[in-house]
Amino acid sequence: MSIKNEEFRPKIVAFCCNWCSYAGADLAGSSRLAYPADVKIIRVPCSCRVNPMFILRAFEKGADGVILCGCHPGDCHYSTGNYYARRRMTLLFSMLDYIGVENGRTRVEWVSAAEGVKFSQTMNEFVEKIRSLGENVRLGDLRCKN
Amino acid sequence: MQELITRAKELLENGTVARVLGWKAGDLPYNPEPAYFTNAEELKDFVYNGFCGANLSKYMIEASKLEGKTLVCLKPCDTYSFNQLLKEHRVDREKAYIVGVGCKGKLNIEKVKSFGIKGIESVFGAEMTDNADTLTFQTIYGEKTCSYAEAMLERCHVCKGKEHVIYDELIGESKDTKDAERFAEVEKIEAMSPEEKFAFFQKELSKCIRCNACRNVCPACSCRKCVFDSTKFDSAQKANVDSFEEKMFHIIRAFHVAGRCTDCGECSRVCPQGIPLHLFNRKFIKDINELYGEFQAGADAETKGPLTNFTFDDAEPSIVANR
Amino acid sequence: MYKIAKENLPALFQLIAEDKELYVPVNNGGQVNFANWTESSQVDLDTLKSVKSPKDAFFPQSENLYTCYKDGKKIQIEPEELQNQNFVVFGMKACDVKGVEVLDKVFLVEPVDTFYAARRAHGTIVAMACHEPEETCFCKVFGIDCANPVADVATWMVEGELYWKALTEKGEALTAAVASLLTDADEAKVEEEKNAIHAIVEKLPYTNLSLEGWNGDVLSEKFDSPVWEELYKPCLACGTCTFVCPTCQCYDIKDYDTGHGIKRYRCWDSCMYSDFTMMAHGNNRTSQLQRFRQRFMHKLVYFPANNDGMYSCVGCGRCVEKCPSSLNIVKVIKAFEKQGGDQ
Amino acid sequence: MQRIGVFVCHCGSNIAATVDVKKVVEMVQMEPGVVHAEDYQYMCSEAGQAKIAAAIHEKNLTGIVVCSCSPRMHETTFRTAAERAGLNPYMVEIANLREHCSWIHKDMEEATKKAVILARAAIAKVNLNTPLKPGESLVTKRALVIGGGIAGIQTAIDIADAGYEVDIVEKTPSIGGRMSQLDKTFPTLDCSACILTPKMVEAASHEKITIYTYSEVDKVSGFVGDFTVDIRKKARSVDATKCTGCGVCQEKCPSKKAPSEFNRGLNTRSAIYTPFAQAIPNVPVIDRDACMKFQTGKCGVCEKVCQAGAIDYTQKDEIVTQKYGAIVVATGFDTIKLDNYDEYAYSQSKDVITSLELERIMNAAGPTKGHLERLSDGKHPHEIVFIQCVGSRCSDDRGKSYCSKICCMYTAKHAMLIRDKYPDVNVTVFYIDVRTPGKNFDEFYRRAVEEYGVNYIKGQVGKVIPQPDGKLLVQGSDLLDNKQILKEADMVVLATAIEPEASVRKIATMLTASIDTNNFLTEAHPKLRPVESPTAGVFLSGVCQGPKDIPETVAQAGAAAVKAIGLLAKDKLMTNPCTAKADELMCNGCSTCANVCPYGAISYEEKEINDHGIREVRRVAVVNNALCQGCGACTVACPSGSMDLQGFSNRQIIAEVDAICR
Repeated sequence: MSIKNEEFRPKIVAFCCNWCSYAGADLAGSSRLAYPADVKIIRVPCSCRVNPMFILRAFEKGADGVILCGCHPGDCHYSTGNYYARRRMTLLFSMLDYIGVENGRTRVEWVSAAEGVKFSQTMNEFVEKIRSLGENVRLGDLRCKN
Repeated sequence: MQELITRAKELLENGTVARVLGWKAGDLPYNPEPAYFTNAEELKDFVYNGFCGANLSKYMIEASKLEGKTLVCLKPCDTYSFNQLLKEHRVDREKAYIVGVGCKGKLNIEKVKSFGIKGIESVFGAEMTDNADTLTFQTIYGEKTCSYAEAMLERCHVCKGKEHVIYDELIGESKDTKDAERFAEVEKIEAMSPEEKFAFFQKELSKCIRCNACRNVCPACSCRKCVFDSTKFDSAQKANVDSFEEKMFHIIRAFHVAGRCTDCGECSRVCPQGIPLHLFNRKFIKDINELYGEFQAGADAETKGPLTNFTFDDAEPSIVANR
Repeated sequence: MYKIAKENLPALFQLIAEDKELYVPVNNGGQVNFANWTESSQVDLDTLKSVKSPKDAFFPQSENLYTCYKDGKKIQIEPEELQNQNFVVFGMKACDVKGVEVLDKVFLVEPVDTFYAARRAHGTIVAMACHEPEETCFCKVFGIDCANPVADVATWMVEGELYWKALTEKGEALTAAVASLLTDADEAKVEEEKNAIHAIVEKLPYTNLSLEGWNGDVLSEKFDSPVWEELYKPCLACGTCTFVCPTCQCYDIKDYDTGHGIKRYRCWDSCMYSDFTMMAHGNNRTSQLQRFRQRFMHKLVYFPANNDGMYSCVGCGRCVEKCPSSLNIVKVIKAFEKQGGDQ
Repeated sequence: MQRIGVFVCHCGSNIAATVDVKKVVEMVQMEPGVVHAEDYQYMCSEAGQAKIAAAIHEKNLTGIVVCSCSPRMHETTFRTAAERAGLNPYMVEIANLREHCSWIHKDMEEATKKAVILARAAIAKVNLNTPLKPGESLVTKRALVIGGGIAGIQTAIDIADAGYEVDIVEKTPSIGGRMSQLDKTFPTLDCSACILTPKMVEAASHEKITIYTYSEVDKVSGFVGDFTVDIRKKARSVDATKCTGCGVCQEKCPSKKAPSEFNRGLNTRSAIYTPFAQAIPNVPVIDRDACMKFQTGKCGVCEKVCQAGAIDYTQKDEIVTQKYGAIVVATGFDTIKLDNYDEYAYSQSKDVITSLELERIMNAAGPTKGHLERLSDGKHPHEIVFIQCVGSRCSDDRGKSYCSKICCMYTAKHAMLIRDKYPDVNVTVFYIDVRTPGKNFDEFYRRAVEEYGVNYIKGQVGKVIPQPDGKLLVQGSDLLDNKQILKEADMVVLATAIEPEASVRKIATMLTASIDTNNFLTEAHPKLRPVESPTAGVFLSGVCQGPKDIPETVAQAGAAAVKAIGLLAKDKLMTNPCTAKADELMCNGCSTCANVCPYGAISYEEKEINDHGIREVRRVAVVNNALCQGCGACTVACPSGSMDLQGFSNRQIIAEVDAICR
């Protein structure tokens, strides 16, 4: 099944914590649970390593969606990292919503190392959502748009 | 004002303080500047009136490095900023002699001018002792008046209260100026459709000239080196072009001060383009209050800030889409 | 001399915009700035001063110089096109026009700044006399007559009519192009207006500001003065004064990675910024005192030293209005005056 | 500028079948800094590693990118290879072309495009890598074993035999665990207590082993080699140093109504009790909720009868703080609650029991003294039905999706034992599949069928209906004969699914060890590191990691012990050099970073800073590299960005973002 050229192919950045979600993505891989190639994963030690600037940077440079995956609350390898990430992202997402960025371009999902299925499902859903939202025009730098 | 000058002289003379940080009369009736005074002679130029809007707490970062104590005049809202700086070890309590000065609302000369008042030669009604409801301007184009309240800075309409949260002594009376809801403007925007929100902020932010006045005046933006000036993030700066940079700058600036911003309103006061920058900070404050419990930065110098804290059952980020 | 009724100005703008870009003062969200005219623009000719000076019509806040594209491991360079379309800046004030003259001294001397030169060549300035000067104005100090702007076309707004007088060939050409909308007028009303303006100017608080002692020969004396030590202290090191100034011409050149290539652009910079002229070893001005001093020394000493006594301040008063700490060039001049008097 | 080499692995056909590796090699050569690119069948092989080493030497590479499988698989392999070739190991980045690309995509063109982007991101990152040097930390030569069942006991003995101190923390009053509740064990039918008790005694008497029973882990801090653990010794109300274990107190205790945990609540025990006769330590515990002295203040019989004066009503919980180099989790399992399976009438009839309850009934020390009888009326049963997979292999969320693994075998055991001892009893087993993959397992099952005449029916039971006469009507189906079956039984035994002991969640959180959706602890690698948790220094023993029988548990317990011994044998550990670092020139000294640091690794110093010639004493953040674990929380909290994470720096991550988005 090949993808038609005219179809909108979003650029999606997925930040995954090393201990749970990156491993969850590995499990999705070894279980051959497909999700669209639009998703590119960046490995970070913990969800709390993700600076809101990274997320805005991705949008600036042309990303259409950014998702952050970390260990489930309570299961953080570093005990508390995802709790900080949760507050940071909640506030950031709320701000993006406030300035008129479409809801759904950003997402946080807790995915454990054992949840390959959830990882794949989440990515499929997210890509679907971003496809329905279309190209990110509100947060990109025009200079990158050609 | 006289009481303030007398007391300042006293403290300078008895050696309690080495200098006084207050406001010096400007060459126009409405532009006093922050200034240091070291003797009685210099204090002749000391003023404290309705145009002394500047928050002096940030100057205490530098003043904390000087020999001896600095008498600093802080309005009620400025004391929150001082507390916050204290919490962040940016100012030295031992180096400050805080005189909490009364406040009857501070004036916004841009507002006055927007009423068509120009060519101003003198102003009546802006002195602390005046207690005036009306400001009278002698101008080249004749006498003009406007209501004191209408000429106030936005922040004074949503005043946090006239209590000083930290001080060594208090001088001067205050007057309640709150006549609007702090979050009303934010709520108005929240109620808009995404398209309207985007149009609103696009219009406001397109005015930004990246002069950094908002950042440099902000007591919470006290970093030795701002991320937008450093190479640590490869974040381009200065190019006020093409839609994105201002957004990045203002969102990140608001985020960096989230949980630390006392809502002192200086950013909006100094913006040469009149961008209501407080709407960013106040949105974060509102969210923090609603999601993590009421929090007023600078109310004390000890409580953990909301972004360096958490509870096990905090709201998930998905709440944003579901609200 | 010609005139056109105020209510016909939209037609005039329409006509000019047919084959030229047109910049006019536009009210956007309560702030008036020069902007590209469109039919929906809220043109504001009554506000005396735009927030930013209109210098960005010739020297934009940010402009691309060239773009590098990668071709394998090779790099291709594509220069940005120079301005090649004619444009009109309508409604500049005498001080701002003088500001452009200051910029000319910087950008049109060898090596000529081709981007700037192209814009100057294609731009026609329609200046407007200042109907009601304000207390922050001090252009007279620099020998500028705000009642008599010197540009391609000078105009006066008197009693709902815009009086129009071409002063240069470019001005004549523009006049010819819009002749259909202009009617002949006599100068009596304009002379009256000029007199009224002059009378107001005499009443302005800064009109008699003295520049005595400020010239290209006082470098060391002024540079070493202890006055700076006290003066700079309220300065927040923001760039407001530089960015609203009609004569500040410093810029930075930076690269932006678009992902498809590198755009090398220049953008206004401010000598007030801590990273201004940052070099590999660090910064040559390490304190705010030095940075603050630089700005005023440049305007009042270094620039006249290199440009036959021409100051790079035109007395527009924008910095007086916009400085968050109420610092400005007038206070600097006065501080030295006071110090001189004290001695 | 770095000189980067890119090595694209085919991984046999795992990558190469979906990703055009030649194309990747061609494309990455366009990237800035890349001076070498090649592909090879198996980069992780010796030959592949030799290629990397050769390129490092020949091309003077300063950094390499390996496009291969997950870094969680072979990052260490390639780092070591680079180090052997003289390159700093942290100049290596992995682009995950297998798990994150070739295995999940089918379209070659698309997968190749993505592979190039992933490689590009890794190249962009390695361009900004700097050599890092690990620090060292000391290893505390003591291990903690959480859980005193057979897994914990075996692990403790093995570690102690290697000469290291071991502490066992067991939350019940005695070690022994589930195995002590079993009657006989499959496939040999030897008596569980007979083989367990000597192990318990061995552990208790081992000079290197300290046992904390009736104790729980309260708090864990620190990291591999240097954990600090608070153990809560719950108040026993009996002074263990004085108690002689005579048992008089239990005999005389007037309050005998508490359900016996050991007998699964099938009978009762006294308020002061030892769970079973062979308990270790043989020191009773007062169940304060059941004790009249504690509830009403009136009683005190035990104190009066205790000749040793060991009863101490004032005893309080005690916290013991101890340092450990390694921690082994051996928390074991429990059977699931049957609330979701009411169709089997467990809550309605006393004669519907779980297999573990049957173990107690069959046991001589059990509630029926080993006589097989109905709990409702004490009558001898004639017809017993076993129902398999109750809550196991469940496709909906009523039960567990996994196979509990032990049920087929213990049911065969039970059936055989019953038929052996009571030939008059008919035994029927309803099963989905009979799974017997183990040494002598299938033979065992066949004996049950062939020698003992156990009636195995392939099919599920829909319902168990208690009849007015006390019988149980079992409605099932026979899939082989394709017919409905109605069977009257005297007893029904449910092969109830097992699940991890509930307390494991809390323990996992304390240890920051990950847990899967079924609450089993996750292993570092499902095949290659099955007894290690992803959290360094934490090892897994027994059923806490997944269902297993006794021999497997003992084998895993030994393996976990070996891993722990391997760690304890080291004097020093290399610490992760990817730690936070503050830029002193930019640091505000504001303490925000320290506020979010989970390890207390950040402190502040008043330090003279030379800021481009301006000398100033400033308060600046200092990171303790031994404590910092590299989560990066501080880097985001820091408003000026002066705090950065080595190996995952702001610029590195931004470079990856840019590379992906372009």
